[in-house]
Amino acid sequence: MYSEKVIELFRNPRNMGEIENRDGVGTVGNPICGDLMTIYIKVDGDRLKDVKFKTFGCAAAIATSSMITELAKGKTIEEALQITRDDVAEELDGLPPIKMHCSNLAADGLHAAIEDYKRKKE
Amino acid sequence: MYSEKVIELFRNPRNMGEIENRDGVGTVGNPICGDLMTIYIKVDGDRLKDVKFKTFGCAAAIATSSMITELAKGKTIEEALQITRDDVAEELDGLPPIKMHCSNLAADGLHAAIEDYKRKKE
Amino acid sequence: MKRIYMDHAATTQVDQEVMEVMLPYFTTYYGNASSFHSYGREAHDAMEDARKKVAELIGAESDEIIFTAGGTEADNIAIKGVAYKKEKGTIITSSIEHPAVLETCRALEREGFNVTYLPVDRFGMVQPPDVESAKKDETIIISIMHANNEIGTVQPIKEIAKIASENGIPFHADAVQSAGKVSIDVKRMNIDLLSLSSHKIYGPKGVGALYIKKGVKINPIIHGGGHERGLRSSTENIPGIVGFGKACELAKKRMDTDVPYLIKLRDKLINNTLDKIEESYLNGHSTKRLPNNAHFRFTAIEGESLIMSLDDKGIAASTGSACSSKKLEPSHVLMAIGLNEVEAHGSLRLTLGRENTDEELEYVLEALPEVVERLREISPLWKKDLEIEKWRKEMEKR
Amino acid sequence: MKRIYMDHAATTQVDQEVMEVMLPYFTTYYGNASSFHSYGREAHDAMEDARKKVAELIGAESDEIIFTAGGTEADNIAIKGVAYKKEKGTIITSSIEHPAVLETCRALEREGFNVTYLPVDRFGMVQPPDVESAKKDETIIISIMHANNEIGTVQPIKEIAKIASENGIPFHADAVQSAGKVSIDVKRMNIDLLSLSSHKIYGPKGVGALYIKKGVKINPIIHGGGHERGLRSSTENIPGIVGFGKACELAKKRMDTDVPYLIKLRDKLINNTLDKIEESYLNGHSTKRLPNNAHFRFTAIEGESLIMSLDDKGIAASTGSACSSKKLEPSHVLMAIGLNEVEAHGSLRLTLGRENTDEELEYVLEALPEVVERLREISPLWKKDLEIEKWRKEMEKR
Ligand SMILES: Cc1ncc(COP(=O)(O)O)c(C=O)c1O
Ligand SMILES: Cc1ncc(COP(=O)(O)O)c(C=O)c1O
Repeated sequence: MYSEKVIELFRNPRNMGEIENRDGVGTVGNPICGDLMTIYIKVDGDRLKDVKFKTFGCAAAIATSSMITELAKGKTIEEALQITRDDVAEELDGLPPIKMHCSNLAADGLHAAIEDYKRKKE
Repeated sequence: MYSEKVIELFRNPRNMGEIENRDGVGTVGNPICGDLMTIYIKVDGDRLKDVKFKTFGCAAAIATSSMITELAKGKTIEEALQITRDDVAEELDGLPPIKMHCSNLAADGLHAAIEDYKRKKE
Repeated sequence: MKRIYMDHAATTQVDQEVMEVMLPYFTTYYGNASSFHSYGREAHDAMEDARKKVAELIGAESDEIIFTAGGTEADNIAIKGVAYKKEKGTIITSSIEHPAVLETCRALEREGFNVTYLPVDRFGMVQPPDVESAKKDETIIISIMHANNEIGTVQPIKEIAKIASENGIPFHADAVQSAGKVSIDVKRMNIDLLSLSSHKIYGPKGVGALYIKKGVKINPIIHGGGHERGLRSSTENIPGIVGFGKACELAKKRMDTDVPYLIKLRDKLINNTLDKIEESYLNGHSTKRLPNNAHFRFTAIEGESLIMSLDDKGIAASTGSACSSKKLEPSHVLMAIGLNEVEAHGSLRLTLGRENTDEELEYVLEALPEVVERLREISPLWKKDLEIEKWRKEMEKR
Repeated sequence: MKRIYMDHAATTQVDQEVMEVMLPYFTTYYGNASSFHSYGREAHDAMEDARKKVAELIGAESDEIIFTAGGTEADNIAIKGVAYKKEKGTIITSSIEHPAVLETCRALEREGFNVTYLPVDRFGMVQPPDVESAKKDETIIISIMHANNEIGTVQPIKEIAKIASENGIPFHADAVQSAGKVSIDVKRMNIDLLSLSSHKIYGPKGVGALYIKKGVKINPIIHGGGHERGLRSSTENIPGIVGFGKACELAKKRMDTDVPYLIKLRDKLINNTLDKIEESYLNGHSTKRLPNNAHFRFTAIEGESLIMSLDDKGIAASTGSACSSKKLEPSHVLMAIGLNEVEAHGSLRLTLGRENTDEELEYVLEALPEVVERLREISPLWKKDLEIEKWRKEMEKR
């Protein structure tokens, strides 16, 4: 049911872990539904210098988390805010329909981390 | 479903055919139900010297017809009238329950032939 | 003794190629198709591949096929599925359907649905105008079999389906006997629901399928884990499904050679039998009949003893005689085409298969007249016996 | 990669001896059991022989067994069969039944029947006094599974059946998971209806059986040719039935060696896992559990990714996590024993089979802690991350 890419990223997720001196953190999902993601960002100027994640959830949740960190890293904050759930799913060669809405939260997590960063900066 | 004996008598029925100068004939059954038997008897004194049959019907009907002729042949009329459907079924090592009442008419056929003989003699 | 199987309408031998693809799914790829691990995925993928093959045989899409435990279940799900969804209304069917349809309709009658059983002509044909005039506003489904399992008559289901579709009524066809022998294209033919059974087309027993056109809504009759889109719960019978898929693929592939071959054998069987045996008749339609079906009746003999006698000669055949049925009633199909009981009792069905040879046919054409003659010799209904003539007269009057 | 199958509660490999007896019925003795000829008799006799073997496994008489297409259908026929016969009334069942029972009950609720779903304690046990107080005059059937398919808890069905019998209420037990692993004697245990499934006991998929005690009256749910005493029409799946019969025979014969062997493996698996992995817990009952069932939960990880990771290491296992279910809801069984959703998501079921070796077990005991550790490293719920603690607290309050 999962694409090769999902499985590969599930097996070897990139950018897994916390960022110690992060500039923003966003947590989305609900463990009651089986998915909880935390995205950490480190900002340099208006660019995301580093993006990491921690995820409780299914293979799709882990793979999307990993994918968002790769997609966002190096992008400007403006660019990062453009990344959608669909972009993530597309980059993963698709997700099972049933997983599209529950485990595909990583874009929201990134956006929440950026919000957090913006709030702190104010 | 049929006993060996039923199958054997169905394959090689004894006493099949008509008796030309018979003393009695009995027809029982109903072709609508798929069974019709005619039993012919030749009487010598008070004994059944010959008993023959013709049957339209299933294997059970043919085997029971054949069996009644064997059971009755050589018996006195009194003895022959004692032969029941159950005797026939028993001699055949049993009949499938569903066939007990529809195809096991041979005893009735014999009795009808004896009635016919008695009627004619009167 | 060499045996000759001419009862292919009852069931068929599993094809060697079907066996080969099936076997690994019992002991190597034995996973449950719902499982997440590799065993589960293997099972799931094999099932979806089979689903595609079944769909291709009838011109459907894969996701319009659900697997069932056989033709009977497919018929039940189709008709009860629609009925329970609609909750009330009238069902139109024919009087010569398979018991899987007829008894389902009778059960629904007991539950308060109305059922119209259309008559057939003496060849076993449903008349499309009868369907036209039977349909009402409350009609919830029309179910007419594609080909009859006894006398082999092939129905004008395209015309009937057209009437149904023009009136917005779902049309169900029981294609258990026709699949692989008469070409089917559910889209072109406007069919909404169609039943198939694996064991009639050289696949394993205990598997079937129901085609449900996209958009047609039905309720399940078996509840459980939600398999087959909730319409037929239970751990999927993967080896059976894989075998069925292969059987469908082969049926499609071989149809162009199988059908003319079967027709040649069938026609030889019919013509020679009618020629050789006096007072023998063909039941069913002379041309609109299944390529593999020959259905006779012989005066003055009874079918069970006929097929038992053929069995003694190694020939496997079937009859519509009451004596061979659990209910001791003559075939409802033969009665519906206007035969009387005695005629129905004297019926014989020989149904051919792709493995039957001309040599086998020759043997049957030798054996059959002998057997008929012998039983007529035993029979009090055959000719000479005048005392019995009264029975025959009575019968003929009915 | 070598694969280790530890998902025997989902399905099992067909036994080699079962294969051998089954095979000839596909291609040699392929007749329809209803046919009169020799092919038909072979099929019929084989089926009756299998029926005897199924009966013997559970202490029933042959004529109290009907064959079905699986456990789901057996459950459906049992419960709907009684319900439709009685027409109205209340059904008592438990909240941890298999969906084959639960969804059947829900369907009957929609049709106007009442259903009482009994709670279970934290080990998954139904309390006989609860049955006693739930029963009413209108109770038409009590259906309690013999052993649970997820957590393996074995229910006190003898006590429950006694209550049912004393009150003249038919008692149905779903014994799909227990058959061959826990001894069953329907007579001694006062059981009126009992469901079995072949593919859980090394038989083929797509076959099951329902035991119906003499005198218990039920209505069919599939209508047709009147097979299986009219209770389950359709051409019988002879190879499947023959295989199932053999599987029952083997289950009975091997129980004395299989059960202690499975218990030894299971206990080693349970003890070592609980020892090696911190914050790991056993679900279900410590002693009243299936010989082959080990069911764990691990804090802070999610089941689907756990079984996917195990699958990567060649280990086939199962979980009650929502993420692995079609409905995206956590296992109703785990919720019923009082776990919260997060705990339910972290569950793992390993179910052993007679072909599992100690070597395989050692491998699993190596792999499992590694996998759990890796997923916990990725998990924001595991220990260090204080920002997440609020979620855990919230969860624990529920
Ligand atoms: C026309 C027709 N419909 C339905 C069925 C039932 O199929 P199955 O035996 O697979 O349940 C049969 C054969 O038995 C049939 O010939
Ligand atoms: C307890 C229980 N009941 C019923 C079933 C249904 O059996 P089947 O899959 O054969 O329909 C299963 C297994 O799926 C089960 O574990």
